[in-house]
Amino acid sequence: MSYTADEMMTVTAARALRDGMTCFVGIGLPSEAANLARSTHAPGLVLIYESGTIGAKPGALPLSIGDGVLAETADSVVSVPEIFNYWLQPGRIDVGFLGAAQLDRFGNINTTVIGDDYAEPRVRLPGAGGAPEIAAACREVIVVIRQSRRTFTERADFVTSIGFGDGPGYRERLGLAGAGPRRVITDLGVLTPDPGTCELVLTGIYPGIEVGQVRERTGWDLRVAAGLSVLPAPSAAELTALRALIATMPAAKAVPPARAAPEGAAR
Amino acid sequence: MSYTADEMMTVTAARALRDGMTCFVGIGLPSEAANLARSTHAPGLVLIYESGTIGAKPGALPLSIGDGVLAETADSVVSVPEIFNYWLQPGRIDVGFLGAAQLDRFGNINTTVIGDDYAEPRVRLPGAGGAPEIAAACREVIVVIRQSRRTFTERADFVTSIGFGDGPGYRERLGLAGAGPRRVITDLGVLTPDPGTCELVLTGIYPGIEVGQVRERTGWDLRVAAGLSVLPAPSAAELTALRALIATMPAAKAVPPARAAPEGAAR
Amino acid sequence: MMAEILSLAEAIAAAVHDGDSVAMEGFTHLIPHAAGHEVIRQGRRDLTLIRMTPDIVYDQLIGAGCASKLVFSWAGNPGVGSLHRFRDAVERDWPVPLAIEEHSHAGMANRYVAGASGLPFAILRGYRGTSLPAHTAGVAEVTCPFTGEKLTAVAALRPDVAVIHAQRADRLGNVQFWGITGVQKECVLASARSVVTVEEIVGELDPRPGAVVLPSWAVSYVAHVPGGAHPSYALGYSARDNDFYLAWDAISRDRETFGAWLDEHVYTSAR
Amino acid sequence: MMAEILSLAEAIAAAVHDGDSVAMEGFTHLIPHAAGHEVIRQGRRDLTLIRMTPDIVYDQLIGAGCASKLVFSWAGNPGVGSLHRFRDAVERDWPVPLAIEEHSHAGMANRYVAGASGLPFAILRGYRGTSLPAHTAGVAEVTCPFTGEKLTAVAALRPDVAVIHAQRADRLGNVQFWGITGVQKECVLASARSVVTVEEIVGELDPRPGAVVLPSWAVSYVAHVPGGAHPSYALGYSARDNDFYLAWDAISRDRETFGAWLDEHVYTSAR
Repeated sequence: MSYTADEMMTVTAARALRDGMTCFVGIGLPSEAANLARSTHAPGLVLIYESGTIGAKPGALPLSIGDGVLAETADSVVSVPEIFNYWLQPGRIDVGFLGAAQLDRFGNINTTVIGDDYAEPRVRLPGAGGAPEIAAACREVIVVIRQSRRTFTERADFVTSIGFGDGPGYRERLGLAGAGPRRVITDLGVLTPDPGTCELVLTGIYPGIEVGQVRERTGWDLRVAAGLSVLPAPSAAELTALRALIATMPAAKAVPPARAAPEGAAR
Repeated sequence: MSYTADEMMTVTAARALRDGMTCFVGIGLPSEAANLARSTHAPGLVLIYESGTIGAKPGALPLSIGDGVLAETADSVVSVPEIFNYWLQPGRIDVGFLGAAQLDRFGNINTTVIGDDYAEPRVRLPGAGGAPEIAAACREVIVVIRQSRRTFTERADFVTSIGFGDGPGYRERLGLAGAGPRRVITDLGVLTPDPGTCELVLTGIYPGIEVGQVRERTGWDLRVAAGLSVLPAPSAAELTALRALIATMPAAKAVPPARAAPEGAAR
Repeated sequence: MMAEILSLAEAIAAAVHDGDSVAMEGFTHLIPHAAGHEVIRQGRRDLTLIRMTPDIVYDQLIGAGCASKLVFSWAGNPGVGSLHRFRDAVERDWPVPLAIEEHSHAGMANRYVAGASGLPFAILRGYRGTSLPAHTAGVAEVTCPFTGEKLTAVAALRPDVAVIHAQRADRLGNVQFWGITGVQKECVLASARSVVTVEEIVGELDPRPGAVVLPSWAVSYVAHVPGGAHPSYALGYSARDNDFYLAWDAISRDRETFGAWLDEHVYTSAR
Repeated sequence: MMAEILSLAEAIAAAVHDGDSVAMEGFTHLIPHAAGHEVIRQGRRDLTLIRMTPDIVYDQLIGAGCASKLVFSWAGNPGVGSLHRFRDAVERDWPVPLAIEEHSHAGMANRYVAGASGLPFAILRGYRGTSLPAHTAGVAEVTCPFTGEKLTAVAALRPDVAVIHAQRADRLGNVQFWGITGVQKECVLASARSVVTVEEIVGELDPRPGAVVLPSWAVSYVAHVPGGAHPSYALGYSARDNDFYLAWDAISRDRETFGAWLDEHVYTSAR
């Protein structure tokens, strides 16, 4: 069964989630992956959206983090201050799922502005949303992002959400509870931080993708792990489930910008 | 129609409340007075209890601030943190109704310990409850207390809830929002703070009570206002309404301690 | 002081004046679009607009030239893309320059909580390590007096006016809303004045699961505006008009198309 | 990690150990009396008992010698009078000395909020001008970094164990309670472990107005204990036994009467 790069990316992201985990979900690719996991190998996955819905079980993919289906299917709906203060901040959530407009070699995320001058940005992005605190507090963070020299930059123009800062010890010095971006899942493969340097290293690659292509679409001199693994292609079951999910979503897919900026923030 | 000193006190306290006011109510005498006002001249009085019930309309007098009738008749029931943080603290509430075990000449309230040594108290009282913040934040405070040399002391052994501290400017220096105890209603009469000195002065006296009796039951050299007024006796309607209310209450009245310590705090 | 029940035009005229700071909240659900359109019709200028998630209604207010400043934490068309009027104002000062003050959601939510609590600031674990504090006023570091830990303080939000949409009010002006209730209670309690548009006004507010009730004495003005959240929704009354959110991308991309839409759908359609 | 559904004895044995700090909450409504009696039966000692409103159940735990410290904001028999076992311990060290740490309700509520929020402290306008700070640890002054205003900081509460009573749980261990919900959500979220006794365990928790739901993964142990709040009440299941509160005054006044009551009603009545 043939598949697209986006499908491979979403399936790989879904596989990263285990049953029974609690997952703070942003809209866009993260929501697709989390709902795919819930509809396949992780039926007990607890989905938490920043709109205050805890344990949402959407049958259809929501277009926004505040769709009615999330409230109607949730175990509990709490206020927005409560979801951030009582549920996210103390580090109760296993996984935070983020997108990014720019990601640097230390996993720092930019969803605010492109360009060096904040006052005169080349591109004005949506901004932070819930991402900074998700990146700080979740036990681990998974970033889902399409890979290119534009998105994978040596330095982020603006650090909206902290990854590993400038390297080892940075998160610890700030007293951040979570372990940070343990996995970056792209349309080419998977990067994970080097235990020693915290630099993102290519550890997994998709079938049919060459390391050269990945290097070409990375804005820094990408290191490749010794034991680079080729990740399994999506199964027919996974693809069927994913396509069924996408089909439930409003015409969003038809609109190009749908896959652009908003993934940048946590919704 | 004959009446008791307690009835005169409660009726006088009820008269201090105007229709449409918001009132933060402690249990005991304050609750009796507030509910009397609601059942007579102030049907639109908004009763707020620290249990989180906003706009409670109890048909029967509650024995505790958490009786089911309060939740079932309230416009809204909120959490205990919310009632203190969102509703009391910002100074939204017109009147705070407090009792006291000890009250000093500057209207400072003690409901914690009797005796000079906190570690070895002569009498251990219930403590603060919601009183300190009610005394600080309500637009004005009304204290209802039986008057004696034991309860009206030159200095409070322990300041649980602040009145006027050591006199003029004290509340302002602490940045307290509310105006403090504008009225102290006892079983003998009514005291109000001197605008200049903040000292509690006898401004109203009940029919048949002599100033000498009031002085005798005051632990400091009590000043009497030039224009001392004799307050009107309870009307038949007020007494009938009050007795009907008391009759709805559990056997509490039968138990002497019922009228003791707990009035000390805001429940 | 009970809430006054007025027409939408009367309520907005009474509450919103040039130069005010105005917070319209509603987290995807219950967004007060009709009230926003009334502000545009009344030609308000120089507003400081506050909102966690400025989306279509703020894109419209900004494009109509009502705002000189935006305080926010996420500005986009959820699930669709950019806010073109917002970007045109920030990137090209059209129709007027727009100053921005941006925070994180947690920061904004806690700023409303501080305002609702009568506190000058709130503390949270946030912003640390990010570029936000360097560009945003009202963010500072505080030290825990007990543990010595460093935390972030954010300044309280105290808008002049809160504007929200709710499912119901009773004739006394008590307000009730349910579903995703967002930050609206904090927004109203933090603001000096408030306008609440409602789907219906009923004799009695029977209890609803998950409902927030704002007592009449905590609200300034209530206006009966059925469908006042469209294209957002009111759970139990309407569904989110996802097609409109998708269509807005094209409408708002171009200044002329936007102007035409405004003429047809806002200026000429008094409620 | 989902909650485990156990018997009351198993749940208390798993959660509560000698020397623990234990917070039993329930603001007049839903007070976990049965769980408190099980702690007495299991002979726990040296507990730091935490509760905003220690009333009868804490009078019993203190009189039975389970506690070496009490953290509280109002200790009395609501509407009735003093707690005689509490006073005997404070005034005469019987049966064991009882250290006390007292706060205001607002202070205690905010200490739970800080604990539930993963913050080391909370700020409020309180305590100022009172004698409390001079005698109470965990109260300090903080200055607003924006306005220079002085406010009060209180240290977070992080109990080892939270114990509450709720109306219902489902078979997965999700917990639901309504009516006066007090500070129980904050208490459970602030604590390392939690025990929730419930009136009934149902197949599905249908939504209820005013209900708080604690998801199973935020709770440690659930035990089915119908009537577990008596003489307190569970709205919709039982009424407050005001006569017992009144009767407790006489029972608890005298050490022997109290001992006899404990033998008859707690030690000999295992659940």
